[in-house]
Amino acid sequence: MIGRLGVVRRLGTGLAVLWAAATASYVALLIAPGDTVDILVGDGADTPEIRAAIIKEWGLDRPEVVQYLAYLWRLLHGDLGRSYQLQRGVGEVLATQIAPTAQLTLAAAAVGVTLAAVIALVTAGRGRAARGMASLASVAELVAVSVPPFLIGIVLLAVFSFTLGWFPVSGAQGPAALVLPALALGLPIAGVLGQVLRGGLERALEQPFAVTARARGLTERALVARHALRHALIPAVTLAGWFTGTLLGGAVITEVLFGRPGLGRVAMDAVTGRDMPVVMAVVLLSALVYVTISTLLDLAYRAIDPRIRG
Amino acid sequence: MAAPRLPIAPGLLLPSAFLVLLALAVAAPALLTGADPLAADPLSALAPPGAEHWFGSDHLGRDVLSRVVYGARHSISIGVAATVLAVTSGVLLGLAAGLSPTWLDEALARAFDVLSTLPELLLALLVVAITGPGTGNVIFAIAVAQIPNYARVIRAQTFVVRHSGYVEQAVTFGRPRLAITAGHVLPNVLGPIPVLATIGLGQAVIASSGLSFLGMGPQPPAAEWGAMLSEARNYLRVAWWEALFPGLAITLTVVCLTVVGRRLQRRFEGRTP
Amino acid sequence: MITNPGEDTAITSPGADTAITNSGEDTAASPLVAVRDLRVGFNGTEVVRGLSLSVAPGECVAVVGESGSGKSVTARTLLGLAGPGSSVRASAFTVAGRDALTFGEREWRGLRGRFAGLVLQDALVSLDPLRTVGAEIGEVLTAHDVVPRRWRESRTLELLESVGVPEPELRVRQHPHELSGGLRQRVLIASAIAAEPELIIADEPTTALDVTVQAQIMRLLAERKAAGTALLLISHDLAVVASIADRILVMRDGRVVEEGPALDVLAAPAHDYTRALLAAVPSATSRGTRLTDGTPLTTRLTKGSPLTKGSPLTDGPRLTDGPRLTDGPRLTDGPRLTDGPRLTEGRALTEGSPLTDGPRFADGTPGGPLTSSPGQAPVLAVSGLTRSYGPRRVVEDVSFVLHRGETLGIVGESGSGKTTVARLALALIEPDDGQVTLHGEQWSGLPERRRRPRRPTLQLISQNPLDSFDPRHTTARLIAEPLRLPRAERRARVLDLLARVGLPLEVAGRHPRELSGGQRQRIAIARALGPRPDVLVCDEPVSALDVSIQAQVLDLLAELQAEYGTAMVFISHDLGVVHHLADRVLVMKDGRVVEEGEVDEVFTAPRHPYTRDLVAAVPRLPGGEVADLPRSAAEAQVSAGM
Amino acid sequence: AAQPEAAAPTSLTWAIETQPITLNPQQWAQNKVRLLVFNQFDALLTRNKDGSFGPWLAKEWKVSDDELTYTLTLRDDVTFHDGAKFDAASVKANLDQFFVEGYNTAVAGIQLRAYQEAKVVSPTTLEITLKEPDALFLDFLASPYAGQVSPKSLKSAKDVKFGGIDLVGTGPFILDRYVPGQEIHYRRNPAYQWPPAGAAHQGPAHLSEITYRFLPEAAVRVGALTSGQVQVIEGVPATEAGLIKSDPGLTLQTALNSGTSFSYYFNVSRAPFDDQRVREAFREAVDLDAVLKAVYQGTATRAWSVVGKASTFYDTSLENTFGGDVAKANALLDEAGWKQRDAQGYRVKDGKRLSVRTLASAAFIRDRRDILAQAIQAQVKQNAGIDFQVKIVDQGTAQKALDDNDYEVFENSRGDSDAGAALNLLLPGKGALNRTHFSDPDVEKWIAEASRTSDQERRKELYAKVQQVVVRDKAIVFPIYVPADQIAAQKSVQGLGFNPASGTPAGAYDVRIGT
Ligand SMILES: Nc1ncnc2c1ncn2[C@@H]1O[C@H](COP(=O)(O)OP(=O)(O)OP(=O)(O)O)[C@@H](O)[C@H]1O
Ligand SMILES: Nc1ncnc2c1ncn2[C@@H]1O[C@H](COP(=O)(O)OP(=O)(O)OP(=O)(O)O)[C@@H](O)[C@H]1O
Ligand SMILES: [Mg+2]
Ligand SMILES: [Mg+2]
Repeated sequence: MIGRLGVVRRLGTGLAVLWAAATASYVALLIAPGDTVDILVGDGADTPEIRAAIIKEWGLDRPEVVQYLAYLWRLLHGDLGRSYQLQRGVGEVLATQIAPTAQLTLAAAAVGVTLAAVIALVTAGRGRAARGMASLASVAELVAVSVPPFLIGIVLLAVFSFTLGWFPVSGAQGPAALVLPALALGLPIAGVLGQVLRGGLERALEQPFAVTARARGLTERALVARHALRHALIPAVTLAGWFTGTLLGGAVITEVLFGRPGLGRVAMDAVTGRDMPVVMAVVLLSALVYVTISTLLDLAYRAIDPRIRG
Repeated sequence: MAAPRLPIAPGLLLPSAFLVLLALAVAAPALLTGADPLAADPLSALAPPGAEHWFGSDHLGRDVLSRVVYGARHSISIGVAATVLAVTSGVLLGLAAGLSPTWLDEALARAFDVLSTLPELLLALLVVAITGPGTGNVIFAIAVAQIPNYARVIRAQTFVVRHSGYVEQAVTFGRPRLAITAGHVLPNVLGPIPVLATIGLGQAVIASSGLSFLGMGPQPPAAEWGAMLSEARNYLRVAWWEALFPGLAITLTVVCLTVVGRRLQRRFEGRTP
Repeated sequence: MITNPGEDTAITSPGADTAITNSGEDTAASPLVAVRDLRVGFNGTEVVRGLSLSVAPGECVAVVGESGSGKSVTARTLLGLAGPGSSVRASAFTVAGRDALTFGEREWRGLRGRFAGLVLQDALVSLDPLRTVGAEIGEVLTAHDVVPRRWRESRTLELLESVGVPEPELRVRQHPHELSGGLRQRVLIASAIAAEPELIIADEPTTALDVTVQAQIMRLLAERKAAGTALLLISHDLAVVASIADRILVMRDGRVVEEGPALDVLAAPAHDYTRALLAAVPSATSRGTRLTDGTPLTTRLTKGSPLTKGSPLTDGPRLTDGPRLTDGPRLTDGPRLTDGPRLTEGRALTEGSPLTDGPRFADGTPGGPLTSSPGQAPVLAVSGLTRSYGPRRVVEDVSFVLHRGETLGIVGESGSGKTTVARLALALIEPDDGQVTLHGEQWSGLPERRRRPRRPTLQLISQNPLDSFDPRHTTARLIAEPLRLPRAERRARVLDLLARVGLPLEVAGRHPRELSGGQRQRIAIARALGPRPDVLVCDEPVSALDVSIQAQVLDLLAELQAEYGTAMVFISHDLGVVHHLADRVLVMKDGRVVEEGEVDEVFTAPRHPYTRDLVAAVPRLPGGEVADLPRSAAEAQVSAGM
Repeated sequence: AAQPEAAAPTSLTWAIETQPITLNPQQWAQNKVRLLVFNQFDALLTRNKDGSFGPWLAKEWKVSDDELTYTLTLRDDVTFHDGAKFDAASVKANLDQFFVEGYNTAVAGIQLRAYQEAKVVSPTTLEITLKEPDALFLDFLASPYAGQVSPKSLKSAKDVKFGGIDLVGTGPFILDRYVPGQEIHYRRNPAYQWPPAGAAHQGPAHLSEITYRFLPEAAVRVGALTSGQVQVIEGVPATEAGLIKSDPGLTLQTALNSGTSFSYYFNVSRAPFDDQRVREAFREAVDLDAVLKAVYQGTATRAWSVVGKASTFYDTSLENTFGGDVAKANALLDEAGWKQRDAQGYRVKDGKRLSVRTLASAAFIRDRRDILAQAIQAQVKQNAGIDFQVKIVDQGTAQKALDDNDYEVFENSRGDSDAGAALNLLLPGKGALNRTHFSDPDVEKWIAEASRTSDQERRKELYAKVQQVVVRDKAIVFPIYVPADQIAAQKSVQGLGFNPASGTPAGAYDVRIGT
């Protein structure tokens, strides 16, 4: 649907963004206080000999530019380097953590989208009942957006796991363990998405084309399904980039809170531990996700809205 | 013609009242509570809400009410400072991009992209990791993460205004470029900012509480809502009040800011037909 | 906001009852739709207030009236679509012979599309932009199970063909944005007639369309009528409905003020308001007269008197709402109209013979247009202008000259490059080729810095005044912007300008969005006049306005031009307006000037086929020759296009 | 006592706080995951509670008189999980592995700094030569570092430094599955016949499999236990201890850790702690009992010395010698010249506020030490007008502040099974962890001697002198509490216990379910 030139252009900017993200994080960590050697040496082994050995082992005696170029070179070969702290290759570390995070974020996205869609569809319309529910829903949405996500998590845990014992407290085994974290992460999304969708539906239902469709004898439900929904999806789709950010960022908190494995945890640990190779890999990964999502977004946008297909 | 406008709409009354209270807590917390938020009394730790401690006491025997009240100053000033920083930088960058030649605009737009490739929280985390925890750094981190939001809007708005009828008209009056930029473009691109900033302020409060939760917020013993919540989660079973009140404070603040922000937005949108 | 109801009631009351009985007598069958004393309100404000109406099978009823008179609301109410927050009352309301007052949503739904098709006013946005044309039409067929599923597609193609959409196979798969306005309107009509309803309600089906397209659509509706479908046609333009309507209802403020067989209403309007409506339409015959009261500009000037009592429009309040009304008198009774000399000069320009028979290429410029006064240097001269956007030539080899006090009209269909020419002339964009000179000096192709000091000479009034105002500024500040005067003088000048365009002083502190469309355009005019320009470029200054307000603005422009001797480039797609105002006219098509000349000549004896089409497409009221008709209340020939 | 082999397969889930960063015992660095190491690996010796050593994979050991030659006699019935035979050559391979470049620079440079070479005398006899006497060498042989790894897998493992299922030992359990961030799973080694001396039973382990789940949030761990999702947890927060104790279905055990107590070390190279009066005043200003009671709900054990109470070297004479005397604190400060107070009530001298800072790396905060710091902060402010600033920072910043000597208080506790190993790092002027910048020739002499001699009585004497100087005489350290480990479990789980040497939870070898 995008011309070939468009694809090349997109790939080009995507790569540029990736490179810039990698470089920016490299520079950022370079100017950060503290010395890489300190992190590698660890507690209680700080003797000059050990320092020297470690500097040599990690090639930290080379000029920064050389290290940076070497880093890029390795990246080009798909080698993400070795974690300073985890005694393993970064690629391997991430590989094991992607699945749980993907599970969590996808489940949360599903929760968010489903809840939002159901609420929006049920409350969009003209009847008095619908209007009553709409105001109720908008209050619920507002609260869902305004409660810090970790508070939602804490409350969910306290109620459904500690007290009622319906769901396991944590871990990544089985679908039951996914319910609470996915809810904690998905509720704020449902809040925002619900507002956007409902606003979109309401706006679409006021448009002249909606009146025209009604004048053709369409039922309200058919009107929503065939006309309004797609219009409401357009602003929702533009928010998808934001959702990705929220999901990935929220994954950090959710994973820490629920004791789930995943990239968020790894990122958090790497950042606090200044585990540079892991941090950079996480940055790259999330840049990659962003670039991918925004490309998909473009396609979705085009699929929904014929006007921008040119 | 128009009905006399109430100074404040009924649906706005409660949120506004709360925000006023909040402003009071920020400006003069001592008016709202007599207790010292930092005074620890280990012997009366984890006392439930009662006559002595209206909101109970925390794990170090500090008065939760006074910590929540004094916490407003921290949490809100972090939010406000971050928002002000983000808005100022965002407006300047967005305006610069919108007015620049295409190549520079493109470069700036990509820079915003790079900044947004990292989820807000992760970016803030990274910034804090580099600069270290602490109030100033949290402000900086949240601001950096929010800059692209504002910059993008301003950039788009600048495009619109730049090609608008009134700017063109100003050209036909023979007004210099700088005068047009200062007199028409800048004031008009700022239109959506109050709304965005109000809602952004709420989001900044949430973001800062998230960072505090992860142990990257202001330093102890500072009363800060997110940090209070983070500590309180360990005492959830024995002292629900320690988590409830700061949690409520954050939520109410964000709800009220959002309600007011939306109202502003409706005003703003209603104004420009 | 709504004026003197007592007066109106007196006029409407006889019509209201007879409307229904009349139609009962005229036709054998019972009416398809009949409503008596319809009242529709929104949140407590009544916008339709006691309207009665009926449509018999096969009949075409037209409802005309100014903007906001409640036409669209009425139309929607007839299908139970008055909208959220509405309250509908009527003493009798039958649709398809059933009592509509008892209808629930389900009953209405059965009738919509099937019994009556509705073509909404906003043609360009009444099709779902996200769905294909085929889906939109197919929807009606599905909703009412009109044809079996397998025939649906062929039926859709048939329908498109029947409304004159070329290449229906291609069009079904296209989306609305890929269609021109005319095609969209056809598709909309196709979807309205898909279920073969007995009644079509068409709300302003031709507004926003070019004259030529407008004529095609009217032909299409006439065909439908000939095929036996009843039509309820809504318009603000009497001329548009004249050719097709059996009966006309004139609406104002939610009531029918006059009703009767089309010819009677047009030929002998009984109500002042109808007469005013007819008079306000600019045309060849209205040249040199005030549209608002029909008096010649000169007469009014020499007399210098306020509006004459009893003349149709003096009690303007009915014509326009509140604020606009009060400024009417100010416009005319000020002392500024007394300095006659300039005015007579203006008259001379429009009536004098040099215009019509002067040598066309007197200045020797090859291809250059005629000059009215060879001795005088042109104020603005444009030669060989060419401009492309991307690969598209939008303007090609356009030349003209403009002299002091002269008005040059530019007409042409949408997209023909009129605005681009205006922007080139203003040097807001640079031509790819050709040049513009102002007062004989180079104007295009200079650095903006060099142009700035001379900019006040050349001012613009744009189509959408609101868009040309900084939304944050007050009227006073807007008018002051182009003035290069010390602060104290500036204030005085702003007040003077406000007075000149007939606006009350209190407007100075308001924001333009708090003003009516007519007031806004006056402010735009005041602002453009501020720097005392020699040339005024007006890009469709009245096309967004109602006929009656348009009339006021056109009068104002004519007066001010006469007073200041400003030269004017006047762009419009409305031939009537151009004919009314301009001395000479350029006809543009696809970026080129296809014909030019003295305005009467071009419009009465067009030479280029395109101009001929254009002139022929202008809807006309039935009646005699243009020239012979007295400019009276009984004026019967009006040409207009909108 | 030998147990008859349980017929039914039994499995157990145990929630632990910390996830291992490596599964290779030779890379081990986290005391919190010591409990995992000896499931999969066996060390050469085992260390008893009294500090003495017992046999494990080495049946006997002999130290030459010059304390330079260690002769180990090994069991001959031991096989690795991969079927390879355990013998002297494999022990030598394990020792030499530390000197592979880039493998474990720290252990090679510290624990094995005296190591010269190992000689295979016979398949069951190994002779190790040291360059100089090292009292801690036996401790090394009993430490996780001495967990024996199959030399074959050292060569073949995909990622040696990390370990994993392809790096095998001889332990009672075989590593089955490791899901990072989630869990680690072992199954029983049916051939196991070589438990350490002091084990509760012989033969293979009772449990047929065991899963450790990583649950870093304390509340979550407890919730998982009380809701029956796991049978055992370690690391029970003080707030939850009461809850568990009151639950008839649950048991709670606690053990003090070996090594040093959690203490604040004063940086004597900078004002104001270059003045002993200020150091003492700081200690006196804190009502530590009240603080510990508030923060740990009475579950913490107050420390009186830098050496932990669980260590054999602990000097009991220091008990009740300092702390809690507010009047004294204020008198000392007045005397030291910190007489004025500023608007906030802090003491001031020459216009400078009496401020001291501690830096804690966020990554290493545990046991609510941040909250403890806040309680102490409140105390020294209220009681003595000292401005104690607690900075929780990232590791880089913390390290930088330490390198720049830009701090006044250094907080630390170490879990070494031999407290002497910790003192070696903390107290000598050149110690790798000497953050006090305190340097005393006597102390250094005593510590050096104690490191050389393997005479435990002599060492005890020497370390007592050291403790008296640094705690009582010079007041360079403010001992706060003795770190402890807790195990909470369902009643049905038996045989849970602590490693006698470290005080951390023991492995799962003796654990069984049922009566
Ligand atoms: N949904 C609505 N809610 C409130 N007021 C409305 C609504 N629809 C129409 N109105 C008001 O009713 C009045 C009549 O509107 P209507 O659209 O019928 O005018 P019209 O005669 O069709 O005018 P135009 O020629 O501009 O289309 C106007 O004042 C309009 O503002
Ligand atoms: N900035 C631009 N970029 C690209 N194309 C343009 C631009 N401005 C105008 N055009 C194109 O040039 C053509 C002529 O436009 P112009 O606005 O001059 O037409 P117009 O005669 O004023 O039409 P209308 O009656 O609709 O105002 C149109 O097809 C338009 O799409
Ligand atoms: Mg209408
Ligand atoms: Mg135009």
